[in-house]
Amino acid sequence: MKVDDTGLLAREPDETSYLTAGTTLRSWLLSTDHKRIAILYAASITVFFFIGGAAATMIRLELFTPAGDLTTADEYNRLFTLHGVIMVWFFLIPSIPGTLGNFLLPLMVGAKDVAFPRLNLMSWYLYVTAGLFTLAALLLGGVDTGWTFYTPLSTLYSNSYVLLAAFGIFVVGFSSIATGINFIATIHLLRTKGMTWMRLPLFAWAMYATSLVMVLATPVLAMALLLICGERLLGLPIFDPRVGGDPVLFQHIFWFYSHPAVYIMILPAMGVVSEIIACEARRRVFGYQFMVYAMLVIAVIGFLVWGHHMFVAGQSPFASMIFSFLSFVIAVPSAIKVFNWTGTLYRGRIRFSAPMLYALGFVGLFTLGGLTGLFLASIPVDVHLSDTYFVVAHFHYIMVGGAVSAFFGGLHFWWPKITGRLYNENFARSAALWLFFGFNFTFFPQFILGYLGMPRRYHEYPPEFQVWNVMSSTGAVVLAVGYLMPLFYLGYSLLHGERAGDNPRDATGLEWTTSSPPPQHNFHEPPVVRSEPYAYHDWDEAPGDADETPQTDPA
Amino acid sequence: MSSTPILVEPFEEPERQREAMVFGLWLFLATEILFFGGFFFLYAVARMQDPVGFAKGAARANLLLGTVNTVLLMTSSATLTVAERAAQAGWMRGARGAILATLALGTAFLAVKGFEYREDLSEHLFPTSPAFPFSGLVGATRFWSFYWFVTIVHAIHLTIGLGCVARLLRLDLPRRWMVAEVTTLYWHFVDIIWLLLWPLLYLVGP
Amino acid sequence: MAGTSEQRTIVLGAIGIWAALFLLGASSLAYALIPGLPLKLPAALVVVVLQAALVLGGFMRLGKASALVRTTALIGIVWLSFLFMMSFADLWTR
Amino acid sequence: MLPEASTLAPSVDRIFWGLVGLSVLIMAIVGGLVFAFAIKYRRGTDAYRGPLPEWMSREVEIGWTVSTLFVALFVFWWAAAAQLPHFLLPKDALEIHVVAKQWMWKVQHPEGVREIDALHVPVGVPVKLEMTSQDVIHSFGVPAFRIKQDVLPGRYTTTWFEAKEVGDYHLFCTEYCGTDHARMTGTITVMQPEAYARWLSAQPHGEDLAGEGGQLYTALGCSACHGANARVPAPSLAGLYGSQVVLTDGSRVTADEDYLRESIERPEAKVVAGYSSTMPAYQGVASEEQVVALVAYIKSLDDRRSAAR
Repeated sequence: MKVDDTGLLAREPDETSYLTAGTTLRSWLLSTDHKRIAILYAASITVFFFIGGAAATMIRLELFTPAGDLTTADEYNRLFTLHGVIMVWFFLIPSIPGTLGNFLLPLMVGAKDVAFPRLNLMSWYLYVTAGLFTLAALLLGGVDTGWTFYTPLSTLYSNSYVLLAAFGIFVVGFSSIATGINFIATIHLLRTKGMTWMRLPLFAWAMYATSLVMVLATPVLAMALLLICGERLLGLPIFDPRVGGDPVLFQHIFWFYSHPAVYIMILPAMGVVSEIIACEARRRVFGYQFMVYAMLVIAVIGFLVWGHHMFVAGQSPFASMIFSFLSFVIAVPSAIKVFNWTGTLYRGRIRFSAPMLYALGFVGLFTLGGLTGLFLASIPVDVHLSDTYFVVAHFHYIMVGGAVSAFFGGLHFWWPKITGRLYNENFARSAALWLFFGFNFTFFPQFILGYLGMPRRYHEYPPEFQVWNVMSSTGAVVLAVGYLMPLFYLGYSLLHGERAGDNPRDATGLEWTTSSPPPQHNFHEPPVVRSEPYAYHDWDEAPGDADETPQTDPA
Repeated sequence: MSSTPILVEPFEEPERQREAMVFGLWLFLATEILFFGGFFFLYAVARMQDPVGFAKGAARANLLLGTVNTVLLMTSSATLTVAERAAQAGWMRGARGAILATLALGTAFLAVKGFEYREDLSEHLFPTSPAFPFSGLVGATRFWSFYWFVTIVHAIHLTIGLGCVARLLRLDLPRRWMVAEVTTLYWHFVDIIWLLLWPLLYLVGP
Repeated sequence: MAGTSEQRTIVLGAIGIWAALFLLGASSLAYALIPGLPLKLPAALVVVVLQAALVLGGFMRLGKASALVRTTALIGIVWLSFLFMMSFADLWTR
Repeated sequence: MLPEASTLAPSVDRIFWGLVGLSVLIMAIVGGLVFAFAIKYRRGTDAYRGPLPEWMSREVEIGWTVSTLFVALFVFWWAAAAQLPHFLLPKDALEIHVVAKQWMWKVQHPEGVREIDALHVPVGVPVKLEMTSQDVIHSFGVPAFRIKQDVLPGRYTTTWFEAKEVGDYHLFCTEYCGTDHARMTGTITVMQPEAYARWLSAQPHGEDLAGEGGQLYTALGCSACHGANARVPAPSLAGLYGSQVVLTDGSRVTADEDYLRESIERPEAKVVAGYSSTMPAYQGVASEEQVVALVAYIKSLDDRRSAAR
């Protein structure tokens, strides 16, 4: 213990903190410590986020004017394919599970590590290998099929590096599966004494639901992509319409994965937001059990709604009706979650910290994203809107406004735990507000564009759409600047930030009972859980006193 | 009795570790079911579209070699089961012998498959071959696409399985028989897939 | 060291299951090769299901596994049925 | 604002704006509550903060679950009910054939007039589009009509509209189809029926579609076997369209456009009971447009026979 220059009592990083337990490159690259793997993931997804973001910026710059003057059609097609592929598989899907999930899940359930630490390391290597394949495809000249790889464009007509990219995604799928298996096994078998299912933090539940989807959806994508590889590499005509192949079948197996994949992105975000809101509002999560069941229901029904991507694809009206119906049904658990987050604020003692701003932003943006989902679940409206900018805006509200906001919120929330240092709260709050503003500025006009009929994936467009495109592109510049801001103040915090205490947020979870940053083996003694996850009880303590019961204490 | 099993981080008791390994492997097998399931789905649709063409194509598949392979794989599953149970019971001579037998049978499967491929190719039974006997025939062409695709994917699975089984020989089996147990599970799964492929590729009648 | 009786149980058990698998396979082959019999594909698939059950129960000891493991084994099949059901809901009504 | 230029458009817009209203309402509720709570319960206020009674969270929870379920099912019913009539294709519609290719729309009127990246239609007449693609998936989307339908290779897809207002409207390819996807656009020109008739007669007329098919029928050698005097055993095509055909394996199919097309391109796929598969495959021999014409001719055989009766 020593008094640092701020005059506060702060602990030097533990001798055996996971950060100091070895400083060689080898000790990082061959570490099986879930916390180090989380850091490896964090570094690599950041790289991919900025690659994908650069592509997005180029796309929006091109769309400032109706003519295709900044890029050629081919370059534009390669840019949006790159943006989609990178953002979906190399950023969004591994983002929260790979970083926060890996770091926090074992801590939250009171385990020393995930169930299969070496598999966990392998998952990162698979991710990196896959990333290299995909980047190779990019450097050699790109891929122009869109992230959906629809046949027969991808198999017979595209003259680009489809094989490399498809193989890259095939490999990254295994990384996802490995993470999923690890998390499910960890939650089932490594919960510490007293950590019953109904005492699991919602983030752990979110990881459980996400992992289910990862494990059960990804292999079908793997098969779809492998068939594309087989068709391109060996010429086996599997989807070839000339021998009776049905392009709609590819869409079925593609969306069997790719719709649940949306839930791989949003369920972890829901978990993060639940943690942040409960802690920052100093309030027990409203309807904890409903929150749990809602996530599980989303994970299961999420598998039965993929056909709403195919209302105009030549699917039978009967199937469209069923898929439409189930898509409306899945809106219910999502709505339950939104209401419960709102309800959690009731009678709280709310701190407007940066993570809380991200979380509240998430609630608004996710709600709008979800509501616009109802438009796309209604067949007649979807026929008009599908493949227009309305769809683009809708899924960006879910994936950027939802998943990315939550990722940033979670990153800030657990930053003191992960790095052992505090960041500048004012900078962080400004960045959160800036991003919220920039996001809406970018994507709200796209709803209007979509209703007016502007198709997506157009690098040229009729001039009457220009007003809204200029708005959206201007917003994108604001957003791009916003995403650079955390790099600076978080980078500064990493090197010069004030030391954080063990539990700077006065939170209840097991992860906060360890030192910051946590020791290599997480807990010196296996912790024993004696109470529910969100025992914040503001009313029986005078302000200023501890108003939370850690999970290790009896309620 | 067998000696104390080796514990791997983060486990503290052997029973828990074994449960986790078996559970983890079954989770993986669930993904494999869905992986091959995607294939079987496409196969089912294609076959329903043109059952006659499928049968025409399948008539040229080498039933003898396919059946020999089925028996080889079935037998290898039995020998690997012996190996696993012997390891668990501490009967190391038996375990080693059975593992070697499994390796021999698995390799024989791949060798037979190789012969079969050579024969298929010499008969131009590859959809892109210029002399493909069924060119223009929808069902038969798709049958042969599926045949090549799935047998190659299965052979890759089997090769990985051979690697895993071979690794058992280098392990301290009396203390790590759990590894043998999960390896066996994977091997049996690859066997079941073949048991399903055999009628779908070789016994296709009109 | 394990006694010989235990060794014999191990080997004989495996041989027993192997023999059952072999006989099932042979019956499948015979049924497929005899011309004129109806429902060849369903018959072959029934045999495969029986064989798979033998491998799962006898070799993989699914029957003795924990409820968790048995559920996991089932879940793959259930999710696969989602793919088949929903896709065929489209294909059969086009 | 986007014109409502088809009979379908108002019903789509009704649901669209209804959903906008619902969204505004829910956003107002959620946003309003978040703001109100954020202000009232911010740190430092002396608002009451006691525990919630157990029953409260349960009742509230069940309440909003049931009410959102009700709203969701209501919207489903509303949208589905509006869609059902559009699933039924109108009888006696003007039938236009569309062949899509990278990156062009080829359109053919029943009278044989062809257009590229343009479609002229009369106002107030239901128009049915029979579409297929020569290469990849495209999509025929007309925002002003609120219609959109993917155009698939190897299959026919159909959609229809009835234009309500004279004018020029955008036609977009709305399924990404490769390099010049953004240039695969066209114009739908809606005209008064008289103007349409004048326009039609001013166009260079080919043979009408069925007539063109009739010439191909001889030129490609179809008549040599399927003709009335052919000596090779081949099924007669008169009255085939729309009938039930029994195949060699005993199953029955309806002889629709897809069947006719498949049987021209890949005759061995579905062989009529009692015949052997001796017909050569026309895939790659007959172009997509020629197949369209042949199918039109075979369909017309049906018409002529029933007219003769």
